[in-house]
Amino acid sequence: MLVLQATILIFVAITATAVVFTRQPVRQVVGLSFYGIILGLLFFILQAPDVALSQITIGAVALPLMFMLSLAKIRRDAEERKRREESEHRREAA
Amino acid sequence: MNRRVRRWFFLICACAIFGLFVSAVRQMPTFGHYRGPYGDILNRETVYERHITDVVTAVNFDWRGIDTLGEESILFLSVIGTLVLLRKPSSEVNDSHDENDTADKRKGREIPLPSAATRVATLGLVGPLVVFGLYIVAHGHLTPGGGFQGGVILATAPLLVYLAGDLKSFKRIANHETVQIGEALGLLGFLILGLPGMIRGGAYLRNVLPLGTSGHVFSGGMIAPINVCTGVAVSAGLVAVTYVFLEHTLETRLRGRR
Amino acid sequence: MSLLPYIVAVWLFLVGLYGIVTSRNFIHLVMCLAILQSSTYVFLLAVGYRIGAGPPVFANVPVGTPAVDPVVQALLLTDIVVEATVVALLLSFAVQVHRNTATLDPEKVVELEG
Amino acid sequence: MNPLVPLPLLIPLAAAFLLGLLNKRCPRWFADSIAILAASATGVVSLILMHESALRPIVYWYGAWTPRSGIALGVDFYVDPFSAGLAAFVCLLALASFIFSLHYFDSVGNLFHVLMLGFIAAMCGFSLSGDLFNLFVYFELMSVAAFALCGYKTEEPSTQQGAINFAVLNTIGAFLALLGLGMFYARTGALNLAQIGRTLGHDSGVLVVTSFVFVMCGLLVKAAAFPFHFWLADAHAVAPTPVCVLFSGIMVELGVYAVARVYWSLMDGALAPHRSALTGVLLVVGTMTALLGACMCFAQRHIKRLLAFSTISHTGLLIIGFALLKPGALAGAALYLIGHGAAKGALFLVAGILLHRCGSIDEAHLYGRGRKMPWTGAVFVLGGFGLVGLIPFGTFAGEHAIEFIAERNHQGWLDIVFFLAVTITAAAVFRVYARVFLGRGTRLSSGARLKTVDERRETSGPHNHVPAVMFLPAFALGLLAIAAGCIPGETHAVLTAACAFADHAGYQARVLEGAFLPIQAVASEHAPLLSSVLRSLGATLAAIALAVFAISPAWDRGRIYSRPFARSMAFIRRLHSGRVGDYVAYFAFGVAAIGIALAFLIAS
Repeated sequence: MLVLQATILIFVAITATAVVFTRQPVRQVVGLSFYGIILGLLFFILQAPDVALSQITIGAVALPLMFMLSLAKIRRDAEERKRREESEHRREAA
Repeated sequence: MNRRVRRWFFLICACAIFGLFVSAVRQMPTFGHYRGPYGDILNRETVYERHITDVVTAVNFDWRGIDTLGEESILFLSVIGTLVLLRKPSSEVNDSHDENDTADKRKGREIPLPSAATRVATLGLVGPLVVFGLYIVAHGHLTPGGGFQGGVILATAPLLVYLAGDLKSFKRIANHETVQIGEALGLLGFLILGLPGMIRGGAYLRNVLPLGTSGHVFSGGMIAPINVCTGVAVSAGLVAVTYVFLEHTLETRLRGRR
Repeated sequence: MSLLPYIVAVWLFLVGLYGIVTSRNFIHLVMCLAILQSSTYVFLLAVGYRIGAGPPVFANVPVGTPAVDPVVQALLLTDIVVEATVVALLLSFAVQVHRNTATLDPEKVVELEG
Repeated sequence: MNPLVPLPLLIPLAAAFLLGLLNKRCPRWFADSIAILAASATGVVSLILMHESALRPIVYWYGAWTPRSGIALGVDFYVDPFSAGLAAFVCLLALASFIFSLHYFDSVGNLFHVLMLGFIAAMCGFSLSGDLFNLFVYFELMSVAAFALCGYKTEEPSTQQGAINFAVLNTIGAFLALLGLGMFYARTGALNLAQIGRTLGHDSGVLVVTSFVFVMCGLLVKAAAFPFHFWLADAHAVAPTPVCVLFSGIMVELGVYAVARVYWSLMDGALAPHRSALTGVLLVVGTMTALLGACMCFAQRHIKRLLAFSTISHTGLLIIGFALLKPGALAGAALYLIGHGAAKGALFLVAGILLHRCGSIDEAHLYGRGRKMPWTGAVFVLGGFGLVGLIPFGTFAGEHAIEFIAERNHQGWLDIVFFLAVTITAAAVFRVYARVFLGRGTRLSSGARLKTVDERRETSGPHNHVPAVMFLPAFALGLLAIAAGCIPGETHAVLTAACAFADHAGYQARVLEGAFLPIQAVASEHAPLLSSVLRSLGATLAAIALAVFAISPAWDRGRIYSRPFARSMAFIRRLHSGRVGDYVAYFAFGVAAIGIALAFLIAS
């Protein structure tokens, strides 16, 4: 049991470090989701089923979802900006 | 500070914090030997006092119920905050619609509907998911789970509708107005449920309902109704947040479809 | 082993902090903040843990069975919701920053100085 | 149990939920009246509670879970004149800013009111709570509301930057405090302040000290103490003016209050033999905050940013008042808090009026444009006198008490810190007054713009006059800043309350056993008033002189001869880089430095 806990704890630390050092947001979100699941697992093993349940629903699903949505929003924003600039260019040229 | 200086400056400070922390935790009870009185007393008393078998739920909604009211208010305010922050800037409210429309059409940006199989599968999941969420909410005082967790699960149901491509239904379920009413009602319900205890001469959030037999669904007095209110508030809150982030996409997609 | 959970907790805190200090992207920064917050989860749960004890749920076991501390778990539920809300708010700031300045780099968005 | 106690939390929350429910379905006037009504009702309840708790503090257990054999099972609210008085002051400032903002915020329905009401509830709960985790919950509630309010004006890039700096720093602080809370819980198995204090006893091991340092640093982030203060000016510079009144007037000060509450309720037993160590560390923090804030304040020309730095400086003085760890100084700090909060509120409201009338908040752009608003200018000057601590003001009474205690404890050098901080900050205000409202002195070249926020008007409608709803709250706050210092019998009452506040054993007995130990009031020694009066007049004259010098041509010429001064100023300004990464690095430095210094001093 203790060995299992220790393994998962170390795994949590490694995953967290990996998430921090991933500089590419989309990949990082995937990592965060994975991290959420591992944390949930740790909570199960530490006899906290309530917390594990909410960690998995929030940490592994809701949070990454929010990140994805805002990344999508930002991408769309960038596209729109580009399009606006292009049309301005065209107007200037004309 | 330039970035390199900043990094090294931080690393030195971080080492100091690490050292301080480690020297402190060496004086803590060793891991796995919890000894404090608080948790043990609650573990012993909850079933007798409150006829509730899940102590964590009891702590959240009864012993320390006021914390949960505060926490639900945090959720509420943050949803309101997100609505305020992501509101359309006044300059974009009127103009640029037509332009976007034509631009979208020109580029052929209409997003195809998901395949029929996906739609059936996702929509088919909605029913069981809602049932599961309701179960988790309603059995919060008996088994692990409760208002939060069930609420979050319920909140994913509209998203499945969205994923299935049924945008109009999603918009109907999840638009600001409905959701915000749900959230505010859930919270008002919570706040009001605390009042009878006060009127009866006790204190705010004191139990006034019969406790029932422990292990039954109708037990634990006020905890079950408060749990339901929390479930409503949490699910509405999360739907609201996702909707705010999705709103713009949703509108473009709905317009593209026309 | 007896110190490992605590060390992991402070590691999560510091690594999250490091990520924030060095971040070049607001979304990345918010994720580091989420990691930082999870340090408190690990720490609090480790504080309330008891070897060989079950969860604080007495549905199928009699009262008096050794159980871990329910209080920290209740605190954690609050904590997790707080994390989600703070992240939502910060993400909306990030989205706004991008809308206004077309960049997500904290080093480039410098309007307030001196 | 006294049914009034939970009301300061519940009334604003209920009003917030109600307005959230109605949102756009109710007209603006309805939301305004609900908000004003809720704030006044909460204020009245808090005042009643303050009155009732003057003789014996009230303890309220939620869910009627009174402690059993000295072990707290639930969460309590602890009402003493300090906590209830702070709640009342929150409501007062909120009322002023609600009235002021009647013309504001047309764009988003009533959500602004919802956020403000939630903010008020959080601050009331924060001042009343007697449970460490409950304190954290209100800390977060306060933060979330504050972040959203701060980022309210979404169309300016600087807004998001200020709000992000604010949110990231405060969230990190909160979670550091939560780690500290976890360590306390591991050590004592309790979350109630009184019970933690009792269980700790006289243990001053490194665990207890570190836990306290973590909790304290978390709260000091809110209190904007050096080196955690960087977010404050950014947040204030971008937040809407009515919100700034609450930020500067009370939210920041609540951070200091919470440190004081945590220290006296749970650490006083453990640290009693090591008080001088804590005093030393906190005096350094307070002094640095006060002087740095003052220097930065004088260097600003964005008026709201200038006022924000002056808040930092005055919070430093509050920290000094607490750091002496004496009831007398605590009483002084309480008076100072009220006096400063009111004066600063008035100043911010005047800044809001300037923004409304002239559409700018930059000292250079506003040159002479306030000449048609003599009354508004008068309120501004009144606020300046409040900052410098001229004799009838609340700040004077507070400063007088703190300095008296400081001298008795052989910390006479604090006089100089006080003198410098209040003189420089007030001089900055007078300088702005002279340029903007009198149109005197040199013009700032608007070409050499500092990179700072370009404020847009926050209001719509005609801008050719100052509406009464904007002027009256500012005027009232200005009067309050005076009144706070001259209520008869006030000093004695505050001193008694401070003695009760600082009664470690009495607090525990009251909370855990419901017993009431008579307060051992310190006989209020009559401090030599004359020297304080002279000092306050001297500081005022010095501030005016400095302001006159600053707007004279000699100032510009003098710059050439003061290279080292200018260089160090430039260095300090560069520290406030607006980059969140830098701020977080300073935060880590602060935690490490305070922690190691305290642990080292206590161990040796």
